[in-house]
Amino acid sequence: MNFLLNTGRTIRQGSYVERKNSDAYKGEATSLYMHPVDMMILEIEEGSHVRVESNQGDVVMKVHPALWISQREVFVCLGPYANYLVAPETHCSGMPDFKSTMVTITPTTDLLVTVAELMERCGGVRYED
Amino acid sequence: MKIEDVVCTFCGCLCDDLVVEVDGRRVVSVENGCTLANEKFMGDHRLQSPIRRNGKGWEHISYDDAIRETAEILCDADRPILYGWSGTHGEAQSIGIHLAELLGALVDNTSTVCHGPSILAIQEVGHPGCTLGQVKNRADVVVYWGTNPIDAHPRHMSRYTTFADGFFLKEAFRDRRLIVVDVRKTESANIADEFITIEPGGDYAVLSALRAIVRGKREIIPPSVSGVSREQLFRVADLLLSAKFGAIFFGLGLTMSPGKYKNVRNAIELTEELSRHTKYTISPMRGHWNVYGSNEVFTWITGYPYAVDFARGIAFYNPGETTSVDVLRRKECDACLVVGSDPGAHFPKACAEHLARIPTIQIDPHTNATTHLSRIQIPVAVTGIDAEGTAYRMDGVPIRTRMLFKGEYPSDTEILERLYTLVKEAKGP
Amino acid sequence: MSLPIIPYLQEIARLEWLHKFFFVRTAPLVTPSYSRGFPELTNKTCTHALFCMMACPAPGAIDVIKTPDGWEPRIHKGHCIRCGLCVEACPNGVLTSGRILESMFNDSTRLSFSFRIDVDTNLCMGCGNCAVACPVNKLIDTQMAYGGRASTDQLLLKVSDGKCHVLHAELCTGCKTCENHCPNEAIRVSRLLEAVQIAEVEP
Amino acid sequence: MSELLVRNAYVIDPLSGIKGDVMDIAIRDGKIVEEVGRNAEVIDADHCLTLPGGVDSHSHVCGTKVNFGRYMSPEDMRAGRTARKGVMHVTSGYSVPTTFGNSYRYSIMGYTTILEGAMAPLEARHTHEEFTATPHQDMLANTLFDGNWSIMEAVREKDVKRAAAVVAWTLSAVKGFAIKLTNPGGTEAWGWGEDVHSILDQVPHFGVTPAEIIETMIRANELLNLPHSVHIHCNALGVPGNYRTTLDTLDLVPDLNDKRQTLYLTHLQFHSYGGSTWKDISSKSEDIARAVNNKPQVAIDMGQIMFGRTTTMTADGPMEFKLYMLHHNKWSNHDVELETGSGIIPVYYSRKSLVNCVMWAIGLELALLTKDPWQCMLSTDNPNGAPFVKYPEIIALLMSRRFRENELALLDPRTAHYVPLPAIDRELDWYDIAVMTRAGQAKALGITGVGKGHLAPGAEADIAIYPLKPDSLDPSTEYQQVMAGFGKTRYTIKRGRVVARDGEVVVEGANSTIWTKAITPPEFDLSVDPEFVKKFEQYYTVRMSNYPVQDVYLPRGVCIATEASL
Repeated sequence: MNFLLNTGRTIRQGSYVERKNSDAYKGEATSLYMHPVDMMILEIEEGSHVRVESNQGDVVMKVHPALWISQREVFVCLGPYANYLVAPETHCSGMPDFKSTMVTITPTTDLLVTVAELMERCGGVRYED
Repeated sequence: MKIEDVVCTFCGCLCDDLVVEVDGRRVVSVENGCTLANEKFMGDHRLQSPIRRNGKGWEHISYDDAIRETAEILCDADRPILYGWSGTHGEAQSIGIHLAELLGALVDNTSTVCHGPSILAIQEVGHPGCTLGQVKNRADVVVYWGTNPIDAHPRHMSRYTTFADGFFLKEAFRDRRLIVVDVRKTESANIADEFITIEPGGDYAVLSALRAIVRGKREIIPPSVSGVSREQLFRVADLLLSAKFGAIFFGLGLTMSPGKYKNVRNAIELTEELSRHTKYTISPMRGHWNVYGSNEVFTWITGYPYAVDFARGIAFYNPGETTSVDVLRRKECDACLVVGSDPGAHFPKACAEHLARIPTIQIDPHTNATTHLSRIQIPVAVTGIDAEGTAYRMDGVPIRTRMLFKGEYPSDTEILERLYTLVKEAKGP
Repeated sequence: MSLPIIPYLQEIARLEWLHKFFFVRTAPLVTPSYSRGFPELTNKTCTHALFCMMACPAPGAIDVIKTPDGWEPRIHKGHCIRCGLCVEACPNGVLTSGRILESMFNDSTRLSFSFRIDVDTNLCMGCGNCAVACPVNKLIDTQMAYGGRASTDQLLLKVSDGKCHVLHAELCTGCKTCENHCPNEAIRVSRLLEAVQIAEVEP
Repeated sequence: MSELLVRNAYVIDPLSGIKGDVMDIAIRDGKIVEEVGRNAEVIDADHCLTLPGGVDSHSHVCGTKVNFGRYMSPEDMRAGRTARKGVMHVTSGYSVPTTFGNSYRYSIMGYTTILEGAMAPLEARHTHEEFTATPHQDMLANTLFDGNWSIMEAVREKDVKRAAAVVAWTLSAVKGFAIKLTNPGGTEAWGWGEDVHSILDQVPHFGVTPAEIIETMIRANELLNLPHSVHIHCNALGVPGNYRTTLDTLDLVPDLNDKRQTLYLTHLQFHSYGGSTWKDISSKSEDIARAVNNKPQVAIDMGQIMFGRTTTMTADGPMEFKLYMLHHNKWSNHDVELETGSGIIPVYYSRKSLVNCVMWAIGLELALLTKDPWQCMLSTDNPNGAPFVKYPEIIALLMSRRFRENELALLDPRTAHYVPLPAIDRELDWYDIAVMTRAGQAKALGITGVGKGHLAPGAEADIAIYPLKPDSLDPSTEYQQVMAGFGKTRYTIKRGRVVARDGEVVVEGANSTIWTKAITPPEFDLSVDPEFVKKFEQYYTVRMSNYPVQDVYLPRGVCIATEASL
């Protein structure tokens, strides 16, 4: 099912911003907020995992119902997970389309990845303290 | 020991009225600060010492080695980029720009993925703004457009706008009208007198409609504009015009949505249109505590607020070409120094992939997403806690942050000065 | 079709019934002395204490409005459920209904109010809207109203450690300003009512 | 100990009474001395014109609005770019150059001291940061008080001493130099989108008039014994017919100080307009100059405009909005809580615009009609009338009638009907120019005592040696050489060190910031005054303890302390 991905700040994302490798940050940055009707159509429950895919790649997130978002739109706080889906095209403005990426969402049983794992997928080497 | 009037170095509000209790090198409690401030001061997740990637693992190295190796990487690079700067103080930013000048590097700050489009709009039509106290003391209509201050700038409303009493408003929240415009019903929208829900990508059209109404052209407005009814548009325009002093604040809802800088341009022109009838000001909600400072320092040294390329010897500025995301997307740069920001988390995937490909060095107190992409990370003191320096609030008011205690980490300024000296020696006179 | 009507007519036309119908004598309807009618004014001076409004469980049933002669409670009958709490709550006996005032006087009882403020620390983000808007805070520390800088701990609400804290719940007057201006329903005000002996209230 | 000897200099040093003598100047450790030892480094001036370092008494080079002028104008940045070279940093910009651009270009023109014309106290830290990045000049900051609430309240209470106390606290807190009033009262009115239109208009909500503000501040300034006088940008700037407001303002000025003027009126060209609309605007320079000539207690600067592109920026927010309504290019505005405002718009002064031609003539007329050069400084209100790099051209225009005639011939032909310039024969001489570009400024600013604007022993060794030989050069005809010569010194010496030579900057530079501190009796200490403290607790958005500019921002601060007569 296709959705418009919107991203933005949340207070929890801000709170954990200096602990990006913590479970708390992972939990917030992989939280995908979706209208309950869309959840019904996708036949998923709160807490279900979904695969979110754009033309850039795909990443697993966890669904939360939210009435403050319209149907066919989803919201994920800004961060590496959301940006994994965003194209680097800026239309000569320097600014990618952070708030208007088209994504396809399908239910999955795959696990969430950590920030370190996600960065490894980008070619990095995980650092653990 | 309790320290009064501490400056919070989290968001662009730069609140300077915190009371922080310190016990040796530890913050014990924070008063008056929001959740974000509390996390900032109480957080204790520093990287202990410089680290270097070593094949498939990491090793701790000395500061001397880390700085020397960084200087070598930067000197060897043909097209280095120095990115970030919003999370550090002005003095460090200043050295960073001179370092870029010396290297012939490209230097950019986080505005590039934040209010860069606002800057482009301002360069087209200007910026009628004011300091936040002007809003607090006078504004009877406050508009938040495409911004959710409750999450991003929690104290903005209680300290500067809707709830704070001022000289001409003794019962602020009763006397002020609050308008929130967004594509989703945010927390900020919950307490608005008027909430306008716009279809995604519809900001430009709604702004144009309001401009037309303010110009007296009500008859041309269709029944619905981007999901907003004509009746609501009329009501909002009347509310805007009824102000003695109106203040518009806008956020990434305008700069990141389709239309980007044209949205902001339209919002500024609405402000200008309203200024012909009554007093109006408009201000961007700047995110990082010192992102505006990076624009200021960049500007007085190079002439441009961000995206400055020294490759030609002169300062060259062409957003869309010299902006970080574009440079990384084109896989153009061959080394990157990141200071006070986290492009790994905040750039699109393709950019993160290029950062992993080239030698990336990060100067930051904490590990973050960029850490995993880097070759070297050098931990530094946190400005506002164990380092001090100048910061510019979102409205351009410069405030000196405080050092609460002398810690064991060097400041950004110290690291960058050493780096500058090494590069200067290597490059010769 | 006409057949079923006949028994009815026969029934109605019975003499006994007609007699009862036209000449019956029952006791007139009176309001029992224990019943609670709509509250009425006693002509005592209203001091705008607003206890009546705070006590009232029915939304929109009572207002205290300013008249040329001073403050005056006004009952909106469509909303009033005649519980009498406002009569009991008023410290000045401005309202009456049935024997409530009288029995309160006889029994020396009064309603005592207190308010409980609950902050959900999971939701609270320390924005300070509540603490800045709070009219009680404003009286105690003017700086609070001008931007949320606390200069005393004698406040009703104060933000510390990133969350709103209730320091002196006993100061709350139940106005619910905080609740109304919280962006995410993190703060709730609840009313606690109890009947107490007057001696306890005014020692 | 470093020693330098400048030999064979053709010196004009008006403050020392030297009007053109060939002599040697001895320098030791940054100061001028009677003589130096045999091993001193020698510079041969070769009979070239040698003046004290230039002093600009009104220029906008550093601070919030200047930087915003850069920020919003990439087109201006592109118009003046130089690459990093030797000790010179990259520079950008034409009308609002980067700080290093300003510093190098001033230095190459022989200027060593600059007063920033307008600093909002709340944003003073920004101005000082940019001062540090303007390394070749000693800097001073005029501090804005035009819409200051505490001042207006004191004015309403007719309490001159309290006004003085507010000034004393503020100047010392923000490390400012002098009192600046920009459209007094008008910037507060602009907080509501309004303006004041004469010196007798009421300021909304404060119950005071511009005239009362000006009079009170003049007296407060003298109570504090500050080196400079009140520095005013009059009300009604740029409005046809505004010369009446200017004359009214001049009428307010008492003569209270025997060392310097009592009021400094800046960029008076913008305040000398007759007529009633843009269609019948005319020059009233004669009326203004007559008033100035009759009042030795005032000093003015020209505010000359020069044709071409520039950026206007001022604390006068309402004026910039009016100007924007004329130009429709782009407009920035920045109101500062409890204090002042500001506005910025780019402009193009055109020879094809009659209004611009009249403005151009007025500036020159003011300089030529003011009899005493000590009363009229050369300025463009950089960059409002033109960027300061136009100073050499203005000097040439003032020194050569022929040059003026040649220029007039290029203007809108109707110009001559509206201005007296074609009838003015006066040509200024080298001495007049020396007064109008350094000695007069230093005297007007009251900084001769810290060694500025002259070359007597004890003075700071700030010296400009121009490739001009007054003995053999006729400025009246050879004005092109005059222009070229004033544009590029042979040597600019700053505190005894050669900083620029033949158009090249040769050292990194290390400036000073000069600020004033009036010492007041304890009963006038506002840091413990309840009313004053309340302003910070309730109305400012910055805490009182975070407001003052910390010493770290003035690595080489020079404090002029005075004893207040309170």
